[in-house]
Amino acid sequence: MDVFVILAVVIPVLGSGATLVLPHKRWTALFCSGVSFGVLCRLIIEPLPLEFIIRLPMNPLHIGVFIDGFSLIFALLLSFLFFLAVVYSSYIEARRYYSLLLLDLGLLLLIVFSQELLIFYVFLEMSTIVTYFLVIYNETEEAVKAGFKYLIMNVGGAILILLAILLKGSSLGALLFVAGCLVKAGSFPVHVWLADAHPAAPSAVSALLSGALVKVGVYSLFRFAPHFGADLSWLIPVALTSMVIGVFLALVQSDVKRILAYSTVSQLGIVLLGMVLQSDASVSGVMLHFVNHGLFKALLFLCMGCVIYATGERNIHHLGGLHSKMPVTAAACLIGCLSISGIPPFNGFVSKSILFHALESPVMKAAFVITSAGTVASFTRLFRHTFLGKSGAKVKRIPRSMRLPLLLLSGLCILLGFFPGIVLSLTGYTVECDVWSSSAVPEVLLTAGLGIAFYFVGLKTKVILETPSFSIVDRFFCGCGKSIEYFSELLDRWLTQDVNYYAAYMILFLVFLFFLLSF
Amino acid sequence: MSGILILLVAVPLMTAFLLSVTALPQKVPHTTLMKLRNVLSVSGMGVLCVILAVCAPAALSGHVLTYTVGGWSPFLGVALRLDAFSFSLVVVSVLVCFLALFYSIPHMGYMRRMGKYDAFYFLMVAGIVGVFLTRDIFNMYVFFEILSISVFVLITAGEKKESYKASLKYLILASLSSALFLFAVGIIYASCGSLNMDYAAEGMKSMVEENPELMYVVFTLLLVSLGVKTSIVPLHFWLPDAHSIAPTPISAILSGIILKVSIYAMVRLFLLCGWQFYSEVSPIIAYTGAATVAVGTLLALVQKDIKRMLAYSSISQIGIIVTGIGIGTDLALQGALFHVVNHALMKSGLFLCAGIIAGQSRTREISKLQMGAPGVAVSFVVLSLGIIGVPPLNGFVSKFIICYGAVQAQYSGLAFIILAASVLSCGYYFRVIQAFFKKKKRRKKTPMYRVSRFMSFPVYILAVLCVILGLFPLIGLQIADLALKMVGG
Amino acid sequence: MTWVNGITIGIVLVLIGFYGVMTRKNLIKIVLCIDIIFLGLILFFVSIGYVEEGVAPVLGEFTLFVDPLPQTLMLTTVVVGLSTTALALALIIKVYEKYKTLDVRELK
Amino acid sequence: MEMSIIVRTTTRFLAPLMLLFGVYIILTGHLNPGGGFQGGVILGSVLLLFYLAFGLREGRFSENVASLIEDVSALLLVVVGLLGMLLGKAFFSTFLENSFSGIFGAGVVPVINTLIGLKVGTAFVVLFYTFFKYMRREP
Repeated sequence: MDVFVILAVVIPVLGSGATLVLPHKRWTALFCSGVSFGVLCRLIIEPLPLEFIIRLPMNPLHIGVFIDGFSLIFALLLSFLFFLAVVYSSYIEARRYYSLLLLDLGLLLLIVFSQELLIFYVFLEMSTIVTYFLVIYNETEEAVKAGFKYLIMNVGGAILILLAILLKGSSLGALLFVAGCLVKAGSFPVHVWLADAHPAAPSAVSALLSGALVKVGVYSLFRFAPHFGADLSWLIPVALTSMVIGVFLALVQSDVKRILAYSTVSQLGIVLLGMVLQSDASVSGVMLHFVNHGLFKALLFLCMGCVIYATGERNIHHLGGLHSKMPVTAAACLIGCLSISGIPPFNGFVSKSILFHALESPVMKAAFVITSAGTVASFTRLFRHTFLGKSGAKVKRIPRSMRLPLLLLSGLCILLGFFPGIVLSLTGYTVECDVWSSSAVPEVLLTAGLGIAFYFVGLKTKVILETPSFSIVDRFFCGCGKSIEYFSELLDRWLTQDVNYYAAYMILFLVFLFFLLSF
Repeated sequence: MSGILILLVAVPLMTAFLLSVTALPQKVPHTTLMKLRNVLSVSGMGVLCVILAVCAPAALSGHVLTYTVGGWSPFLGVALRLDAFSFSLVVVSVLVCFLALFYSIPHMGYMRRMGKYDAFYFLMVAGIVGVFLTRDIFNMYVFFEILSISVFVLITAGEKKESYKASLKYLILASLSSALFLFAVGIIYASCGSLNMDYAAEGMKSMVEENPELMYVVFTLLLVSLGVKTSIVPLHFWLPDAHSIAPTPISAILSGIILKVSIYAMVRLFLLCGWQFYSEVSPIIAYTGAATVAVGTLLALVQKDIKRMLAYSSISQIGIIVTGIGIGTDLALQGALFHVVNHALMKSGLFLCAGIIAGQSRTREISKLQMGAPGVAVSFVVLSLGIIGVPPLNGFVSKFIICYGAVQAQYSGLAFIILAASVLSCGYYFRVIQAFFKKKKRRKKTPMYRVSRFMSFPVYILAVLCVILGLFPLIGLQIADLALKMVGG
Repeated sequence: MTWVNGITIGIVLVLIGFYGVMTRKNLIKIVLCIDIIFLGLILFFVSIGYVEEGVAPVLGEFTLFVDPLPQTLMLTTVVVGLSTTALALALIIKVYEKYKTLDVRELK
Repeated sequence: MEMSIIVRTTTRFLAPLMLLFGVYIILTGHLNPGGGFQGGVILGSVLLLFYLAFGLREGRFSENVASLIEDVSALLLVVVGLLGMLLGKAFFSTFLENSFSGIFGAGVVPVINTLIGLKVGTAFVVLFYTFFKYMRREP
């Protein structure tokens, strides 16, 4: 059965080469991602956990594959989302887009399956570089700038992880590893690249970015934190702040994709919180929310992609009244908004309530309530402004291949809403509290009401309309970039003198070394 | 069989003199002269490769080929020696010089006709191979001088205004450094009675016991003189001008190979004075190396000209190698030796790519570069990923080993500096790569001059080599390990 | 005055040469100082092989002879020093032709 | 711009003597002080003397010929070295030595000396030619 695993990984990588060469590139891309998804489904029946080693001929590193329930779910989510992305991006013609997409899929599957830290780091770094080239695919000025910021922060995060691997023994190693994963997961202090990368990337890529790639950081925390013996309790405040701040930032944004990006930051804060608590219920909630968030966030991004493709307009204030012109997209976006805000029949409700019951301290419960209320507010605002209201912009017809993924994803959201057990049965955790009967339903309605109240209060006090530029953190990172540049400019100017000084430096260095040595 | 060694040096010398003979008579119609010179230079290199192939099995299987020139006893005479360490470096340098020669056939057409550019090119190759082979310290000095003088001339082959200034600055600093080197050789000879490395080693060991002061003098002299040639931080001032203004194939060889020649000399001579003395002194080398990494990367951040940026980045990469040498443990040395080979391949490829791209977009400003031939752009991306240290490529393997050795030897601060520097290097390399992707309206339909096969195919070979060495690093690591035993590690 | 011999004078010459390179502003003077350094080195090297009452080991019978090896080495150093200086002067001519100045301060 | 008559006559008288002296230095290089390099320099200076005395016109001994001799002698030098190897001895080894004392006693050494002398002498000639060309170019 390890042949299937190798097959699932090798086909996308070969496919990425093939799409560069074969004439009809879209079909090969579809075929490869589809086959990879199919093979992974075949793996569901296999007894888990699966473990074996692949040895490369002349290479000291060997790839140790380890698959348990959680990594299998994540792999399934990844390949499914990539398949939908390939289906969705029919309007993109360039060959390199498809080959990069497939290569990224192969690398992510390898990340999910890898067991040792070094191999994990190797594939993590490679997927960062490949995603960089996907993010800057649009080649606009803004995309390139956002891509550069994405790259520097993610490579910095990866280097932190490498340092952690090197300093594995010491406590510093654990700290560095967690910091590296936080950068990759885009939690509060380092979420800056997330907010810029999403609007710049093509919509299919940004759907993947927030649906799957950002979760790699959280997954690596779950998988490799025990290796470092790190106690993650100090992560709770970080998770809480990123939950709350993420939602409030989402509330005030004007760019459609930026709203979704910041809501990803807050949702990941929730997942991080669940991960840190390590209790049985919270981990099962985390796994379920992992999959649900992947589905409805990708759904929302693809809807917004259709909106942008149709109207060519990104600012939320210029959109409006599209429900009549784009009924399918409107319905899908409605399902997505409802499920992300945790309304009963949809999948968001199940995982959020499990997580809510798993929380202990009142502070966490309060923060959770505020966050879900904020989410409800921001998504009612999103839906109301884009689809309801006066019908403004003219609409271009959306090709059928862009509408198909919307239907698939919304169907899945509803399905998982009713039968969450499908996902959890794989991981061996069970859904303890029977969600429907207990007190969950009234609580959710309460938070929904609170959220809508938030929205109208915000609307009245004009907070939501004009967007205060709240990017202190962003300025901090650009600031330290500029200061490094300024310092090296100074160094450069100071060091260019004429030959006499260079000879003098040589002799001074000689004398300095001699004295250093003899004492 | 060991007679072949001298051929390694004699063949480039003879091709150099043959080439300078053919450069003379103007009566022969010009095109046949050019063809003749091309054939001659390519065959000269070909013969060199054949010789290397012949003595490859012997060198790689671990035993040592020595050869005494002129039949004198090694105590007095000049001995040549080829072991795994020098063999791997000779192979890399001959390969890069061969590829740069291919690059220079179309690129430097006008320069080769009128001057003895080729003759000096082969003199340089003879100098490089000579330094790698000699066992005699003074002979190393002579080959260093042959190498430097031919490089001074080759830098000015571009006939540009700044090339004379850059070459003069390099000449002054290099001759100061060879004066110091000569001074150190003098002291070694005075105290040990012989110039051959093996006999000098015993002399040095006894000298370390009696008067360590003199030993410190010799060490500092050697470190400073070779420091200038490898451009360690306080002595690196000549490198940016020399490397960025020289014509592309020459700057590729300059930063790819000639920096490695002095690194090789540094390793040989420092390990000469005995392992005990070396471990006492090596922290200084490690910290200078770390300072070089830091300063090199910072300065590279602000460069506007792509070649100057590459020059500064080779300063920081040399800093990494020197740190590896300074750490001194077997693992770090092995990583450093492997990084020497990697950096030689990557940096020369990058310079050749930069030459093509700068030529096509008619500017050397980073922000105004345009992606000319897609193949060249892809190999530029692959090579710069290698330099940054992204996993699948060979740069990552050697950097990781050096950092791992650093952490093991309680130098974790150095590992931090090296990795922080690789993040910054990712910054300035991707500033160039993103310039390719920026949609720029071509000012006027400038005719993109056709990149002839000769210019782009060396770049592809180097990129493919880097990927192969990256995916299967054990090839390089075993040779580095073997080389370490040869050096007495 | 036993320590005033070839070696110390050679070292003093090298130091004078370095001082000259560090302080002179004219390019030609710098090249000349480099020559002084090389001369100092040659004196230092030759006087290393000096043996009291030694005779040059050329034809004829002799018992005590001066060590010939440094002298042969110095032949090459003379040639190297000469060629470096010739190249430096040629470059200086070109620099003057292009920059119209020999002062080091302009050639940053 | 020739020199005065006195200088011209003395050079006409001295030049062959200097040439002879240079050749002597080269040939007996292995017996008493001297050798290829020093002799070559003397040969080069003879030509310089001629130009200074008789003005800078290129005589029969033009630059191309000088540069050709220089390269050929360098080639021969390496070939002689390699010849030593072909006969089984080491590179540059003296393989012709025999019992004669004097010039021919040392086998290949005088041959090497003459080649070096030729190369250095013609190198100086080429050097002076380039300087004259440089001086004679219109500013």
